[in-house]
Amino acid sequence: MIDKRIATPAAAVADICDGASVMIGGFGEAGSPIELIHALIDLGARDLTVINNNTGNGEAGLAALIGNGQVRKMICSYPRSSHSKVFPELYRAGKIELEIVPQGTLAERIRAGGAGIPAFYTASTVGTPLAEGKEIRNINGRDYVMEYALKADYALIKCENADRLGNLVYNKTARNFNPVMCMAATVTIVQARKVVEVNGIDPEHVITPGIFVDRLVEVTAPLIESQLIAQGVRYP
Amino acid sequence: MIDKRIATPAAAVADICDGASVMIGGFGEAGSPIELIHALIDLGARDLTVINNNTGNGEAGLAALIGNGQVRKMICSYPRSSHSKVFPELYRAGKIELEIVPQGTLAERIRAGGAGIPAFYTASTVGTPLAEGKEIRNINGRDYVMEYALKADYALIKCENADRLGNLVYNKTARNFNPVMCMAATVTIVQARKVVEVNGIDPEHVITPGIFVDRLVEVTAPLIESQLIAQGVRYP
Amino acid sequence: MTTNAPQIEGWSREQMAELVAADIPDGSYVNLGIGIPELVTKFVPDGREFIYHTENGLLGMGPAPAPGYEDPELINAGKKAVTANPGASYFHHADSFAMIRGGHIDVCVLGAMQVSSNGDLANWSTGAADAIPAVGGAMDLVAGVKTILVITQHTTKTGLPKLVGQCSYPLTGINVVTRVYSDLAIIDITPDGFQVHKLAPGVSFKQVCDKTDAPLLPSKES
Amino acid sequence: MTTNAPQIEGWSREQMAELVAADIPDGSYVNLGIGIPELVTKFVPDGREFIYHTENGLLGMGPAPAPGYEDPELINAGKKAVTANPGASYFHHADSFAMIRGGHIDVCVLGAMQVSSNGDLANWSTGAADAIPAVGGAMDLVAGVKTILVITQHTTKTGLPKLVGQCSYPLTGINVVTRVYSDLAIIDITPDGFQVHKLAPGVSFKQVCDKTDAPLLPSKES
Repeated sequence: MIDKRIATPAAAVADICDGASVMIGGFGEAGSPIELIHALIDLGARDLTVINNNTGNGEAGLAALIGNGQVRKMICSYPRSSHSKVFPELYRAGKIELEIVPQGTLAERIRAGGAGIPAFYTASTVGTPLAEGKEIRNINGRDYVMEYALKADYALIKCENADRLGNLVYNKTARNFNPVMCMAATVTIVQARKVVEVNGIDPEHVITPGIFVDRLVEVTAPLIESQLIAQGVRYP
Repeated sequence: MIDKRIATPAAAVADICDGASVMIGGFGEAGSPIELIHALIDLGARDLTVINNNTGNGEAGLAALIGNGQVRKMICSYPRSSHSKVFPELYRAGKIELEIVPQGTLAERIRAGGAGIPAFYTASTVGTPLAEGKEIRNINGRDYVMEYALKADYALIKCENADRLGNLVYNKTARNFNPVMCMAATVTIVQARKVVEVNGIDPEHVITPGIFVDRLVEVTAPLIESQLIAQGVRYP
Repeated sequence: MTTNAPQIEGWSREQMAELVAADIPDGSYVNLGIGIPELVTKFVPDGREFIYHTENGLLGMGPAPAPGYEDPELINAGKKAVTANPGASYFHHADSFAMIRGGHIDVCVLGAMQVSSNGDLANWSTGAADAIPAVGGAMDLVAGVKTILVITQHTTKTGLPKLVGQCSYPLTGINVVTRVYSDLAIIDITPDGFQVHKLAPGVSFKQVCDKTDAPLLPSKES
Repeated sequence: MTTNAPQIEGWSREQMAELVAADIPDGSYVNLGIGIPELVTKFVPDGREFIYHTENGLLGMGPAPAPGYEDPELINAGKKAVTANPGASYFHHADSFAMIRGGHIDVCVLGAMQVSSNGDLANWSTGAADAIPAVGGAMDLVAGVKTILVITQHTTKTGLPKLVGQCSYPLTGINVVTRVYSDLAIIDITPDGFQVHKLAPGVSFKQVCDKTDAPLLPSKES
């Protein structure tokens, strides 16, 4: 019987090695897999390349992973936000690398990675500094930039409900980058608020089919980033 | 108030001109918008380029449109099937053009058309006759073919439920090409088995958001192709 | 061009937003940037319905929820709590930017640091050495949305023109802006450069010229 | 190579399918071509669970429905009525081929017209002048699925070898086939060419060589 459930976040992330590339779902706090990130902090793997739209807020979750010195490089679209201070300090100190990718190009590069499309063209960034050094191609009279697919060794994902086969549904705008990251990682690790029976998700409503999921942990009452910030919580 | 409903299939397709390109959803009979196709036959627009995975069955629906001499060119992956005879006859007589595209490349070209990706690379067809004349590019040690996006003037779509904003859900494997074709056409025309209230589809379950839909016709008891074939029905 | 002249009383932020809203056709799919653009939702003309897209995966975005009803997983691109209107839909980021990149969003209203007379927009970075670059979805929006409207003060807080012959800040996109709504005037980007469409009450063409660092054509009606 | 020799009694279609099923690991995501490959579902070894993908948009495909329970909108890639198992999911064609092209499907079992000793597959067209080309999803499957297994009679109905040095029919893909299950033998595609993995009972290595139009290496065990 196929059963992708694993007992704890610690066991689910246990094989992430130094130097691994890790996609982390979420846009701001929506869909951010905090418990998996904290398990990765406990594990201590270093020299990571992390792909996320942002760089975390406050001093828990992704910000804590960065603050703990485990991230060598961030690939993201927007490393600033009202509550982000950990990344800016490290960046200004030259202690972390940054690759800025426009949000739509980031999403599409990840989708391409998952869909077996090694490269594609987009009009985004044409004529801007972010297109420098990239191949420009004129197609039907308009210039486009060539962008390469983005894949990762692991993806850390948060969803709402899941079944043992790895079928997932999300909560509202917590969907964001999670479904495409599930597709683009060699090993996709998911925390679900609830694991339901195998026929508990209507086949018409599945957002991430189980084929894209490798490991599944139930985290019934996940931490909420904005509450952690309000409470000044610092992990670990 | 936004209301994309139109009273009849005839009114919904009335502006399709000679020479138009028309994507037609469906895979075999699943998701095939027969009533919209029949309205297009009644309308009589000719010299059409039609994009569909197949070329129709029996002598109703897409097969009837082709048999009626309205289609100049088919773009499809599989123009043969157990009940297709109209297309093979015209093709062997040199009366219709054919562009063969592998099924996955066809779906991805249409998705690219809808997503503003003018071209992409895929490993499908490398080393085969279908790659002849196409640009080959080696990316990370593997050869890929460059493929261009596919768009159309119109898309004819069948869905299960819809609301007046054009949000759609489908029935099982009737989904197939319909959602990506909704994205890739200038004017997307949908026949729905049922039009429901605006809050009648859960926002988590919407498959095609209304932004991709222009016109909507309720067809409560659509014809079923396999029954038409069994009954020997010939349209018109 | 003067940078030390006394402040001219033009349109307020709300009036600028109202002018933008008046120009958006009924039934439009609209994406609003953070800041003044968000005010547009307050001025939708009677009888019109706009559907708001937020690039983090929601079409049919509604207003902020009542206090206490926030869902930390129902937010907009500015990461503020929002609601979903009837007929809304959720989708993932790749699908969301397919809407943007594929030209399905009708109107995007953005703020600006600089706009050039050929429609180039700079709104993401000062290019300063210590600045942390952060682009978000702006480059995708300007490249993909059919009509890009800019809503901005005519000059910076220190009085420097934002409408310029050529942007000195790093670009967000080239030839993308259709029209600029400033506190002093509505200005079109035309093949001949900036052209006044409408002046704010009590503001003269010369006053706008003085605060614009590029040639400015008068309104066709004037 | 002999084309007129008397028929050799090898494995039946069912036995070939059973041999394929025995080689597929538990928990695999499997796509089955039309014809003999479909028989694989009947021989899943005890204790193993396969999840079937059909490229027209269903993961978790189940067996044919009982007569009278067919839904014309629940079909497989061969356009036959099927069912959906518990834990199934529906998706559109672009997502379905993202699974294929992205390397997420573990095993695809296909029929063949010809397989070459370097793993090229021809299974979509004879290339005849009056043939109507029809490729379907075969080229995407062979390019994207991790392991391509071929199940086929060793020779054509007229006795011509299907395992050849170089395919004469138009190719479906190059260097894609891992292993061939014929009525006479299981044959691996190795860097050195065709190599027998297992002979059918009562079939000799020489008999297989005679019906193969390329050099054939004996089984390592023999």
